[in-house]
Amino acid sequence: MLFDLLKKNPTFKHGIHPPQFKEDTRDKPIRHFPFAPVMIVPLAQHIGKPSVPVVSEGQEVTRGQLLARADGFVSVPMHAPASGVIKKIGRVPSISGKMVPGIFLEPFPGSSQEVLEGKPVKVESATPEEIIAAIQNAGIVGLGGAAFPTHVKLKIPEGKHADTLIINGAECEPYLTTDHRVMLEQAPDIIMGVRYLLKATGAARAVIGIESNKPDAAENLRKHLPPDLPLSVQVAEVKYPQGAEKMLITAILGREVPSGGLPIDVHAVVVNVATTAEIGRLLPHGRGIQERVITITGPGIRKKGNYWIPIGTPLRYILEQAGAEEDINRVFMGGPMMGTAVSSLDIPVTKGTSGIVAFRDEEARKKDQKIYPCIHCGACVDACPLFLNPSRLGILAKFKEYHTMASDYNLMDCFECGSCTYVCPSHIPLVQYFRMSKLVLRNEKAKAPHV
Amino acid sequence: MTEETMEKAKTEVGSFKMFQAMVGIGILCALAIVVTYQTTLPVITKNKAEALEKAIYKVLPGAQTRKNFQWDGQKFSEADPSDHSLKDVIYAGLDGDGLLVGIAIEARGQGFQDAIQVLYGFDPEKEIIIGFYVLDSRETPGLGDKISSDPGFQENFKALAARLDNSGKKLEHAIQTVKHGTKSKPWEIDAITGATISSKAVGAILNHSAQFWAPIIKAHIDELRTK
Amino acid sequence: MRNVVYALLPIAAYAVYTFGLSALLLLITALIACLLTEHLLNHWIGKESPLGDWSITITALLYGLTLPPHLPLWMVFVGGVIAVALGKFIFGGLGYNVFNPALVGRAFIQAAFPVAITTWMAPFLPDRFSHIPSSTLTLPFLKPVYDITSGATPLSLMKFEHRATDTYSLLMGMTSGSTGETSALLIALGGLYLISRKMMNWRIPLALLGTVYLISTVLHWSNPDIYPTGLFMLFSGGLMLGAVFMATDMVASPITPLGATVYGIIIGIMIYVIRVWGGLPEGVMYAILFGNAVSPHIDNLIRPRVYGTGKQWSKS
Amino acid sequence: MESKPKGKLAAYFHFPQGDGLSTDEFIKGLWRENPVLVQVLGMCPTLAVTNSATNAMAMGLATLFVLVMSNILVSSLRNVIPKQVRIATYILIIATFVTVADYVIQAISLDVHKALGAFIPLIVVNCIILGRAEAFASKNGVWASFMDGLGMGVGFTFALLLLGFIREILGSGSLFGVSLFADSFQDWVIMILPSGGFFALAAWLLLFNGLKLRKKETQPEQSREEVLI
Amino acid sequence: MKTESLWFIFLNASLINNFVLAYFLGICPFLGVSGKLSTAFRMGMAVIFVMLISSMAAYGIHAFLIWVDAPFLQLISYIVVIASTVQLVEMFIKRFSPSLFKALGIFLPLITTNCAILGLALFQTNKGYNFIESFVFALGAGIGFTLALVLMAGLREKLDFAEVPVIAKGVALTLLVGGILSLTFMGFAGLGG
Ligand SMILES: Cc1cc2nc3c(=O)[nH]c(=O)nc-3n(C[C@H](O)[C@H](O)[C@H](O)COP(=O)(O)O)c2cc1C
Ligand SMILES: Cc1cc2nc3c(=O)[nH]c(=O)nc-3n(C[C@H](O)[C@H](O)[C@H](O)COP(=O)(O)O)c2cc1C
Ligand SMILES: Cc1cc2nc3c(=O)[nH]c(=O)nc-3n(C[C@H](O)[C@H](O)[C@H](O)COP(=O)(O)O)c2cc1C
Ligand SMILES: Cc1cc2nc3c(=O)[nH]c(=O)nc-3n(C[C@H](O)[C@H](O)[C@H](O)CO)c2cc1C
Ligand code: SF4
Ligand code: SF4
Ligand code: SF4
Ligand code: SF4
Ligand code: FES
Repeated sequence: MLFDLLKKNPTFKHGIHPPQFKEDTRDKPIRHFPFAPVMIVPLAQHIGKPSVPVVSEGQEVTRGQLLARADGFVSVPMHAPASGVIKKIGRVPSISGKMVPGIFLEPFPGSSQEVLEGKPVKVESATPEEIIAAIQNAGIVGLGGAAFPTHVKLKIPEGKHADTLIINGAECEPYLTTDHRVMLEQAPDIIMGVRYLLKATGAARAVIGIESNKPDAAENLRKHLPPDLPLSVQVAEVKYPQGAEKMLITAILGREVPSGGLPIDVHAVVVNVATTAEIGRLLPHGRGIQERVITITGPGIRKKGNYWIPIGTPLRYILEQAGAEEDINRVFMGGPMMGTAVSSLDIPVTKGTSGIVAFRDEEARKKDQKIYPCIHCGACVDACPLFLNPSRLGILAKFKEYHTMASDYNLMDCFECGSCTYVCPSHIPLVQYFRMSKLVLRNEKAKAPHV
Repeated sequence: MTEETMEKAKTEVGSFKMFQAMVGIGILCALAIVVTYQTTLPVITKNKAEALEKAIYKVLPGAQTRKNFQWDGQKFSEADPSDHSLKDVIYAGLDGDGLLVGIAIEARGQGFQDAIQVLYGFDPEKEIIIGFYVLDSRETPGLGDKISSDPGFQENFKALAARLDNSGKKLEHAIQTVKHGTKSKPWEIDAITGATISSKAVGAILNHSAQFWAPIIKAHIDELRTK
Repeated sequence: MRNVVYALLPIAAYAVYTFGLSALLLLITALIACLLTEHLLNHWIGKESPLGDWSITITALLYGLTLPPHLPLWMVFVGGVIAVALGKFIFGGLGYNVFNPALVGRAFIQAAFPVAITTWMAPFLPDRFSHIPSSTLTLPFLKPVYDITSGATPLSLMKFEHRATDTYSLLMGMTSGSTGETSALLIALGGLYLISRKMMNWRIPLALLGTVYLISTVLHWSNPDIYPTGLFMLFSGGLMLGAVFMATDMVASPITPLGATVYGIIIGIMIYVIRVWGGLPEGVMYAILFGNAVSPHIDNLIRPRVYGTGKQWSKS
Repeated sequence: MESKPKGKLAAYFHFPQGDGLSTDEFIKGLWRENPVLVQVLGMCPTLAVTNSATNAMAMGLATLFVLVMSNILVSSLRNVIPKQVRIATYILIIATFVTVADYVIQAISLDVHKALGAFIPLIVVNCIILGRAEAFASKNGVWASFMDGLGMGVGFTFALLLLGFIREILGSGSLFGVSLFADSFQDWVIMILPSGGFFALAAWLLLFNGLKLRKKETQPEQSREEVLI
Repeated sequence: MKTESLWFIFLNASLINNFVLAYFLGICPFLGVSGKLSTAFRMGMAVIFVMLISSMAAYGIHAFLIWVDAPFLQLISYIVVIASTVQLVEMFIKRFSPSLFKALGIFLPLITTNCAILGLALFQTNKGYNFIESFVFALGAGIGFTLALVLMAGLREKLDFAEVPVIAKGVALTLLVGGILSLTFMGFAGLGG
């Protein structure tokens, strides 16, 4: 152990050290959250094709019942977050500000809310294909934020192989303590999840990567490590964005995911701990996902904490229950770095929502400082974990040179971590520029006639 | 025929016609040039000679006529005074009686901005430099170009020592520029304040040139004195 | 950027202590010229006045600190206007100046009035707080007339008379020279303050000073009669001020760490070449301007290898 | 030959045809199509020899002479010169007149010749001259070409003088070598240095840009940018 | 009597009296082709190449004219011979190295009649350089020209993304930057002296 103390924790180059603000919630055990009077279930809570409703308006459903089926491989089904009645199938508000297809569900008040069981999948007997199908059927997507259908990731393409499964417990985003609590409270589920994942991917070993600011989580998991599993815990340096899969792979394996490539190109598969726990919990019972752990915090929240929140609970209801201050004026879904500031409180939490952070006046004002021109200070260059040149990209974006950005300055590699924006002394909203530039390029590509 | 091919046919001319036109115009041009050259040549030659003589008489006070001598590595021979293309030419300045006043020598070297070209007068009798004139320089106006106008600086060249040492092969004391107001030796040049670099360049040019010419001139003085 | 002003204030104060009233008037004039020009020009094109970002105050102070203390005030004013108009405004203002504005102003003045800008006054004149040199108050467009003891800078002493000044005098600012360049110690302290506040890319001064020190030490060792010592080179002239405050102007310098190092080395080499083999005794200003001109190329050529690219990581 | 198109617009976009006794060919070179200030041609002599008004004047006149003479010769021979060799012939003609001018200036004043240095022979490559020969004289009559050459030449000289004036007045405190101010005037040496040439020309262009912008103030932004050189 | 070393001739032509920034030769390409770095660099290479050729050609012509005693033909023969030599070389390159032609070729005919090339020929004659000196002079001049052009191009590419006031856009801005570059090159004065 002494040796461990001397050894420096592995990490990646560059990155930033924003204040953590995790003290408020990291010791708060996960608690259950009441059902909202109306649940809003969008049909596309994941990356890929929206699911297709299999219920009709007015129909009564049981918690965990299939509401919509997956539409193809890159898609997942949707399950009822509560027992209740389908009020309407139509358009629901979403975080992007647009109305998207979705289902309104009115839970039965006072119901016991038992969860429907399905066909269990046993880790000992199931084939990899069966596990992957089961994960899809459970409606599981990445709970780390990207909401990418997990089973797609687990299906190793022809000619490639995975040697390491990395369980992402870094949680580098400030304020959030979801994964932290999951690692403290759901170690057996995580271990079970790892069993499924190892089998599905055929990886030889699994590593749980944890930032060193969560020693209790690492301790707890180490305690639970079963002797029969090639699973270890690796503590990494506290640095944002340690949790980004590319950075974690670099920290743990010393490999770089090729530009434009995927983790599997360096024989790794990365799955978030909460996702893993969910797999370990749902598959043995053949259930579908209907709730997730979310950290509700920020200076604008009185009852800060970590909660099991049914998917589809409207934000306004959550804030009411959690005792939001009167003067909150900026609410982030996800953390303040990667998350999105919401424009309306009528949107629901989805499978990808890992946190809700509410700010009051003063904090927000600090963020809305005057934008100065880029002074070439180089802070962003020193921060960017992908070694891009955000300064040049920002200037090019300002002059609408989107193609140069992509062709000469690797715009498409940017994973929008926001480190550059965070450090910029001129308060240039660089990451917004990049998101917009990518959007412009993508739209252009979509419009261009196919060759 | 389409309009295009017609157009082409019209402009297509035989090589002979092209040749004819070129030669015709060439002749016309040659004529114009030669006529101008012939008419202006005497004036230009006269102007150039006058300019040079003016400079020579300036650096050789008392001289009234000049003779050009060319050095071929062995000896001096008299050269055509109107031929400006010859190399290694020096000018002997003669007074009214045809006696040698001194030798005017052109020299050139790097200044502050570009090459400086100077003419200086050397008195082989007394082994001193007796005059100095800037033929061409691109030194900074108001600073470096004072080397041609500053009266104090010109004082340096009334009697600047360029004495040969015992071997007769080089100067006894190298000509040297010193900071303004510190001149104490006859072979030193008192620099212009604010134009020390140009002043030093002048010193270096003179030294370099005199190290070469003074021994030759001393050794061959008779060839220059003849007639 | 206010921090840079704080770092410059002790240097300015010491300059006033060394050279007296003329230095004070000079700095005030430089400030007025720069701030006024910046304000009026931006007003003219309908931009909000950018005085609040402090950048022009830095420019003004640095510009003033690089001038000889008893330079006629009207020349100071002209250079200040040029520094802002030609060095900054014409390129689009803050963040776009491809050259260091303060040095553009100085370079203009040096080319326009080469005599005045190479005439130096002696430090610590006894009547410096009671007497304003006549040259300072020269009427606009007239030649200055000097009525005070002039001094030679350590570098011109070295270049033209081959006399080295001792390191202690150089460090403590006992020599004549530009208003703010004389005390190497205060400048270095200001630089350390800025580095500690992360306001400055320390690689540039380190590479620059290191290059000069290395070359001069090696050459001095090879022939002490011709080449001055490393310490003399470091602490004389505008090297410290230039390396710490002017080469580090990030707008006109490369953005990557390696680029900044290369930039520092290029400037260092050029300073040494001009000082030792060139015509002028000092070359910091020209070297930095040259570095500014090269820096777009450095940024083009030296780019960090983007994560996941390069031979080793290319997708195959 | 056709008669010259009428109207202001036509004058802008057409090279006038015919031998009409118009002064328009002359006037346009002075201002509207000024070779230096509007067309930005012949920059090297413009910058290099304008450090005094005398040099500017001499250079301007020498160029004027070559321009006029070559325009006359080219236009009178325009029907004789085959198209394929026209550029070569023009260069020959221009080089001839430049040589002539070179010798004449040497005969008149060696000092001026020395001051202008290599820039007299360099008139050969001044694009204004070849440009006018190609764009105008080869298509127009002798009289119109003469006027065109005269106009362009005077316009060139005018621009050179504009530069020569400020550079000599500020840089040497004199004009045509005559001292303007008392001895105590501080020369702005930079104005006679190369960088001063850049700055002085830029200053004039800024002034003209400013005037043009003021004229176009009412027009939308992008067309405002278009009017700039 | 020689006082100019080859080293000095080189330094003088490239830095101290840079053709563009101090002698004002080749201003048109300096203003016209300095917008893009890649073009500027290739233009510079082409100029170095043409300068070397014309310098040698001019040296030959000068010797010949001295021999036949016809100095008055100097200008005409320089321009004609340089133009045709470059033309020949161009044809040669086109034939034997299409890739080189693609890189430099389009610039060659344009450069031939520019003042930097003719100026080089005239200067080397005026200064009385011998063959080697002429060659070094041409090399220095070409490299200096390329340096000025490339520095300018880098700065202009950077300024493409600057909020330059409308009034200064275009040639005026390029001239102002040229002026500052020219100031910068004054620092080289006296080198090698
Ligand atoms: C269009 C798309 C296709 C993807 N395909 C795969 C895949 O085939 N295999 C895989 O392991 N991951 C795949 N991913 C998932 C990514 O590797 C990554 O896990 C996901 O983008 C979220 O990661 P992040 O939160 O670090 O951005 C894909 C992602 C996207 C957006
Ligand atoms: C900048 C950035 C930061 C991220 N931080 C985390 C994190 O702290 N924890 C995490 O589990 N995933 C994080 N991710 C997402 C991971 O890259 C990756 O998508 C995820 O670990 C894969 O697991 P999942 O698909 O189960 O969510 C981050 C992604 C990015 C781009
Ligand atoms: C723009 C400029 C032009 C200069 N021109 C010359 C010059 O032509 N000749 C010269 O000797 N020094 C020139 N100098 C150099 C300085 O004046 C130099 O400091 C001076 O020569 C040193 O001499 P001092 O010690 O007598 O003052 C010039 C300096 C500058 C800034
Ligand atoms: C370390 C440091 C050095 C600076 N040096 C200069 C300088 O030399 N000249 C200057 O005009 N501005 C300087 N600035 C200020 C600022 O960068 C400058 O005003 C802008 O470049 C003007 O657009 C400096 C700023 C910092 C932080
Ligand atoms: S948002 Fe993009 S450019 Fe900015 S630091 Fe992150 S990866 Fe780099
Ligand atoms: S951090 Fe901001 S100001 Fe600094 S270089 Fe990057 S974009 Fe420019
Ligand atoms: S001579 Fe040629 S390069 Fe020079 S301005 Fe005229 S056209 Fe342009
Ligand atoms: S060489 Fe030709 S194309 Fe190039 S700048 Fe000169 S005139 Fe223009
Ligand atoms: S005038 Fe010199 S290159 Fe055009």
